Amino acid sequence: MQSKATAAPRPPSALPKVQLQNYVVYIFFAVVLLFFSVTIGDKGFLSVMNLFNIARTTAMITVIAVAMTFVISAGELDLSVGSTAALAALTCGLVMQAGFGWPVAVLAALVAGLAVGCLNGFFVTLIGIPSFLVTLGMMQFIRGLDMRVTYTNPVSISNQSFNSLFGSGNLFGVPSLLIWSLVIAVLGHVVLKYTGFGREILATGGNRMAAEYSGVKTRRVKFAAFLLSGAAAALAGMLYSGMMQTARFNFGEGAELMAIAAVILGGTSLFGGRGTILGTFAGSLLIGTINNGLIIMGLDVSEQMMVSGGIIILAVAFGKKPTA
Amino acid sequence: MQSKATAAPRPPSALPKVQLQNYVVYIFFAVVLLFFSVTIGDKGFLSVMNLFNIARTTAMITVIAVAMTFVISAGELDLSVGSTAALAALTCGLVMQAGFGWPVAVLAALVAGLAVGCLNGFFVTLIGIPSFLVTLGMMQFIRGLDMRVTYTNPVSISNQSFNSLFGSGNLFGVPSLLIWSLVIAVLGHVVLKYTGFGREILATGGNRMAAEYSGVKTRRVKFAAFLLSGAAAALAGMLYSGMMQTARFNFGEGAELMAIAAVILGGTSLFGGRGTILGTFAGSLLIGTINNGLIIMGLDVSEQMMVSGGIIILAVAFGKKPTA
Amino acid sequence: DIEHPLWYTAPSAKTMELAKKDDLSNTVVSDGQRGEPGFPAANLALTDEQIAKVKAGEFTVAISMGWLGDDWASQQLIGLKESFEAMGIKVVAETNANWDDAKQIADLDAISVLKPDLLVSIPLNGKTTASAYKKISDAGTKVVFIDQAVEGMDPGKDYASIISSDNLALGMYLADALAEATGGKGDVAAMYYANDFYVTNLRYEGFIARVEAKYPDMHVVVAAGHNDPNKGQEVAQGLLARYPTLSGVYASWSIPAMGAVTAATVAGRTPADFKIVNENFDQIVALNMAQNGFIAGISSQRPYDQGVAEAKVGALALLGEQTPPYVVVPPLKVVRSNLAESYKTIYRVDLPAEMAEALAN
Amino acid sequence: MTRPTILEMTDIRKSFGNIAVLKRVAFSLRKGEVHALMGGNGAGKSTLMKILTGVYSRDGGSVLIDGQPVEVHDTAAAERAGVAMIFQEFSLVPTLTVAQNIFLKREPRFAGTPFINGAEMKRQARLILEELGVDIDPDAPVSGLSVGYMQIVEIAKALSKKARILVMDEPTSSLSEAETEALFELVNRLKASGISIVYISHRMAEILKLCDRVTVMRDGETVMTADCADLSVAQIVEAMLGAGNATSFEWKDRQVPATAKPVVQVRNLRLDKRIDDVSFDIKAGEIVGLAGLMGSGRTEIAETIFGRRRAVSGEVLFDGVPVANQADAIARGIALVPEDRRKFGLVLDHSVRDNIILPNLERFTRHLFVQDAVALQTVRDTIRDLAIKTDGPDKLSRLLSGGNQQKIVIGKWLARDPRLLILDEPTIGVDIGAKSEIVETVRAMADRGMAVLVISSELEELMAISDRILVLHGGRIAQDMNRRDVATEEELHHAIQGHSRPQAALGAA
Ligand SMILES: Nc1ncnc2c1ncn2[C@@H]1O[C@H](COP(=O)(O)OP(=O)(O)OP(=O)(O)O)[C@@H](O)[C@H]1O
Ligand SMILES: Nc1ncnc2c1ncn2[C@@H]1O[C@H](COP(=O)(O)OP(=O)(O)OP(=O)(O)O)[C@@H](O)[C@H]1O
Ligand SMILES: [Mg+2]
Ligand SMILES: [Mg+2]
Repeated sequence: MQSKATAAPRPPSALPKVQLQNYVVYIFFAVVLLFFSVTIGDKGFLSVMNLFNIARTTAMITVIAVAMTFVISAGELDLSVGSTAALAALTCGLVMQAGFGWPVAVLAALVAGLAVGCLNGFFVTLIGIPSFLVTLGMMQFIRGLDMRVTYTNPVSISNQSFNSLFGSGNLFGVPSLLIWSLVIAVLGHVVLKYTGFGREILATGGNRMAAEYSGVKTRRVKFAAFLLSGAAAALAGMLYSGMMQTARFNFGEGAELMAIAAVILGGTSLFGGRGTILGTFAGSLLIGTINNGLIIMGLDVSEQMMVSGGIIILAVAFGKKPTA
Repeated sequence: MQSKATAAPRPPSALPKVQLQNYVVYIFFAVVLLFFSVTIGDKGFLSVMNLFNIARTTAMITVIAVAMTFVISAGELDLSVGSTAALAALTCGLVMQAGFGWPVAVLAALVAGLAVGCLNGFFVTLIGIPSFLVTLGMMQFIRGLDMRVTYTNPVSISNQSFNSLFGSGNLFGVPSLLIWSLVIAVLGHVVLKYTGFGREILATGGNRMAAEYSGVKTRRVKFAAFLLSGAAAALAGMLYSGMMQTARFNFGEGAELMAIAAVILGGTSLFGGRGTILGTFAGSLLIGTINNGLIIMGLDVSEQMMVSGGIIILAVAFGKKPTA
Repeated sequence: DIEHPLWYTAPSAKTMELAKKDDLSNTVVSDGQRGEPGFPAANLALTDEQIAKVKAGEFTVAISMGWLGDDWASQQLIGLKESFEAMGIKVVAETNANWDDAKQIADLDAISVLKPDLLVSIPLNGKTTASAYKKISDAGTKVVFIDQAVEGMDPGKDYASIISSDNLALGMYLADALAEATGGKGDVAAMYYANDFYVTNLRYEGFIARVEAKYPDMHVVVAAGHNDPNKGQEVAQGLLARYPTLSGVYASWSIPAMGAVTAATVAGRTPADFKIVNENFDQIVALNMAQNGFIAGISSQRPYDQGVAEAKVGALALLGEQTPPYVVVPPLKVVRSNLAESYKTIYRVDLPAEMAEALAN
Repeated sequence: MTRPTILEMTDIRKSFGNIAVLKRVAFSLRKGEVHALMGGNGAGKSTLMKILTGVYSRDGGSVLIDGQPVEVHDTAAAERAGVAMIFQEFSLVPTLTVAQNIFLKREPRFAGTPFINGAEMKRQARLILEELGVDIDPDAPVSGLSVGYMQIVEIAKALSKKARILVMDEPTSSLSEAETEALFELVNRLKASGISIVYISHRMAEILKLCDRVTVMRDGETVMTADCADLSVAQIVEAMLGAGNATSFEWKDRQVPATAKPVVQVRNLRLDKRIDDVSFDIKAGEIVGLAGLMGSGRTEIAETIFGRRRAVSGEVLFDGVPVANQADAIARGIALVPEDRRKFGLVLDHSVRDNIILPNLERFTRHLFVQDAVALQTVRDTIRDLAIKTDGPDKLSRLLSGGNQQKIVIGKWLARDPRLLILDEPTIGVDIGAKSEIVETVRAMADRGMAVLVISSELEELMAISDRILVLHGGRIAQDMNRRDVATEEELHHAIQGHSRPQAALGAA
């Protein structure tokens, strides 16, 4: 992590490279796709079904990562997303079990997600606690709550409209999970890149005080980022549960790290001020594709971990040349 | 996460508060100790054995967190420590199983830890990849390697000198694990606070450019921090394995987050430039004490998670007043 | 010629011999870790006099679990707690190591402070946590192990008993259920928990042994691991993409099994041509089975009974009675036709309305 | 009287990307001289000196010290060669204390041990700071200091290195008169002891007073080197800006529309520590200068009007209504150009364009979306009006020269068209040509009714722009003078020092 305020002077010749680096994740994604197509294309990797599979399994991480891009661009972190996803999934499931229709359940889940976002935002922006700690504590707290509420039992969801809308359904032959992640990614891209709010997020993360002096209400902006993140986590939770037709307290464990990895892989700076949703989307797909391809290749778990760990490092090293 | 470069101008009256905040972790540690002493002191919480238990179970996290304080103060992160600890433990175990004495095994484990630190340092400082990604990838890679090498089977360690030196032994009635963590914490404190290297770490994390202008070789400094972290992780791994008289591939899972939490809780800035080993030590003990006390109180797991999550947030909120 | 898990060892001759038996209902397939023959849990009993003595003793117990979050853990806890309550034994601590050996040691250390009279616990690993158990046992706490013992502790001396499912049989029932559902023909896959874990290793071994011994026309063409049950879907997807003609899969626990259900659904497979069997009888898979879903067979443990057996053994140990070193709870093969009855057996209540309704259709 | 040449830089070339910043520059320095290096913003002065100190590597040319070719690849090598530099953009570590910064990499140790002797370090730091005539606590963290104090720490740090060649890149840009005087004393002493000094500044008056020779750069080339004795300010300015572009930088009487109603009324303002009881008004169309010693609390007054600070007592009325907070201030048309451009003025990692758009986001937002095309026009106008030297609107602002960065900060606020504009040290590091432009622009805006409060430590500038000058002293407004009534800079200087004790005659010791 190299602070933005202190980047070492780059040699001038590195300038065009910097441009290339912005596209590293796309290039690498293409390379990985190509590699798998050649090696295991005939083993089902290239089937439409499998490509849809990749999109489907990455949907949850994508949705979380899109909102995480806002949080990180604003100079914060949200580690509570995984347990919030589980909370929302459980809320949704329990509300439906109680006999309410799915719209009510969806609303309730969103409220749960927003409530977590609200708490995070409160502690970070109004009390001034580092977000790493707040959201780490929140992650534990919510996970405990998830366990408590359900006595760790899974909650089954049998509402088929819900399951098909949020999970395993299709729309015109396209998996609804893919549609969700596309919609969220496009929305996120437009908001971050073309709206005043997006600019304020980036300015806040780039230099909070300068943004303040320019009239940006940085507290509100950060608060809003946490709300977004909470809502996205809730949506991700519903997608999980719709897909599994079940909600369970341990959904989304480790999703926070995966999402952050997708964000950083996509080219967003962990120190804030620079963010790209398209990169995040590609980063998430890249991770999903690697996981899927390695399974189809028949690698065992230990090999999968070694290869995918190696690829994450190399994907970025690839487009870099040693800085002077 | 508020960038250091942009701290709000503090009204002078806030100055004494700032001082107080530096001690929050100690105060809170005292409060927690007091609370448990009053409520469950008679249930064995206050017994010497139990206090030693706390010190013993936190030793590994403490050792990792001390080195992590250097890494974070230098403006980086190391997520690979957990899997590196496992790697070192396995190396150590396998070398002893192969018939070598424990000094050789310890040496081999340290070499393994340093090798990982070296790789991390290489990718971060020479290739310029964000440390979050490098060490996340490394964490996966090493964990895969750990699985592969041992086929996920545990490796027993029957060398009693090793086990007593690194794990379950005592020295003058004091658990060796406690001695290890004290030695490492004191060493870390002295190095960070009173040596040129410590100053260079803080300068590098505080403003890399300024440090460079002052003749600090920030690359080398960061590299050294990763080496330290690798070596500390190796030591932690040996402590794990000495305590359990076994090495296993899944040692140290989640240790990275715990260690980072201890560091931040202690008052070190996640943005670098400000670090305190004593705070880290207190942070690690605080976490360990909470976990221990809640179990003795008889809370069930979900309650334990909720309370400890809540405490982490409140511990910091406690000493803060809303920032202007 | 498939690639087995890293920890895999081929079944013993004795296992292969038993795998050939048609009816396993009266056989205990697994031996204890030291080769002890299994003692059927049903044969455990306390006299009224013994119960009164336990009640008078005002004993305390700590429960240290390796994980929570499935019906196996929660039913077992219910069995334990109900039985303890009935016998006036007080639960003073309950911990969850969440699959982390080091956390389990910390948990045990904290428990040791409370000096409970009894500890019931499932060791996550027989080696890593050994010294922590030994310390508790040396301090005078009676220890009852769930599923496996740790190294360096001897039955009757350092611990009372191990109470376990018959895990090899559990794996064999899975093979039976899958063969029954697929007609004993075609290509099938096995999903396994990739980490070395005593009981799941045995089930996998039992499954493979049974298929080899009894179902020559059913081919296990691939075995794929996961180290996180939530990843079951991803793994199943990969299997279905690569082997589109699979007729069934052994999908380990219920969460990976439900992942396989989702994967099969999106792959366009139907319950008619693709069968899933698994080894946790929980609400979710039961409902799917009732609804004529992909779940065709469950090789169920009896967690509640196991909990009760553990409590009984614990009570006997507290009284200083000698207990059998290896107590076995037999598995139960659940298919749609015996679902209602099995549910009642395992959960002690009638089938929930939703399932009953689905079953009626 | 020609002294031996100690440093000879010839044919120095440097490009960033495909932009040539230095084109065969020559520069030479004699032993024991003070050599001014002049040039417009972005001329390449800092770049040239950074090549000398090993921050940048040159693309071509040679550097000779004492006649020997030297290769400085990093700052450590420069230090070994006896070269030290006071950097224009401060090279301090904000999280470390003053003393820790001064001695970074050169901490005194306990004899024979690797351990730092903190007490000794503080003692030495205090000594150096005393020599500079300021009272700064060596234990204070640098992040809490105002820009002026940071600059002094920066100077102290360079001085403590005891170099043979000392490069000062705009050392006085944030200093007020007294500290500047103290620094000059010191420079003369250093010079007398044989140290050679390169002095970069945009303050014309200083140059002729202090320096022996001048080298002027324009667009990456050396255009003139001459003895100071032979030169006038006008000649230097002409060399810098090119013939015919020389602008005057002096006050012209304005037809102030005598509106009766004050826009801002500051009433008995009391702030923590430094401000006791301050009252003044600013009327629409009026430009009011605020003068005072360093640390007298001018910035704090500005921030209070802007709603960033709470008054202990007293109030600030805007249009007769108190300012509730910063949001309220901004909403009602108050703008503040902060003195610390790196901390408060710019998002350094964002482009020139994004920085200029930021305070004007609302203006360019239609139906949630930012109209980038519309905004770009404003950005281009600002770049043109203030002659910001940049490859284009998309260049990262961190890559601009110091003066050009400052111009962005001013430009982005001017684009807001505020009703009250507070300028806190607005022209730090800005070259003389642009300074005049800025003064003209501010005046034109005042003519249209904007109220302006200018804080500046550069009296020349204050004299050139203000209609009225307030002198802050001892926490009060000591004097309220009409510009018309102030004849010379000395007069103002005395007013600022006015009631101060003789210790203010810094550096005389
Ligand atoms: N790292 C860099 N990358 C790209 N361009 C740069 C870089 N550093 C400086 N420049 C450009 O080089 C030119 C000269 O900059 P330099 O800082 O030397 O100017 P200067 O003479 O010191 O100006 P000022 O008086 O404003 O400080 C400027 O146009 C600037 O934008
Ligand atoms: N001696 C000091 N120690 C610590 N902080 C200081 C000191 N002097 C000033 N500051 C801080 O610097 C900022 C600006 O100070 P001040 O209001 O005194 O500005 P000023 O009068 O404009 O002086 P300057 O010319 O140095 O800018 C404030 O945030 C103030 O808290
Ligand atoms: Mg410059
Ligand atoms: Mg000021």
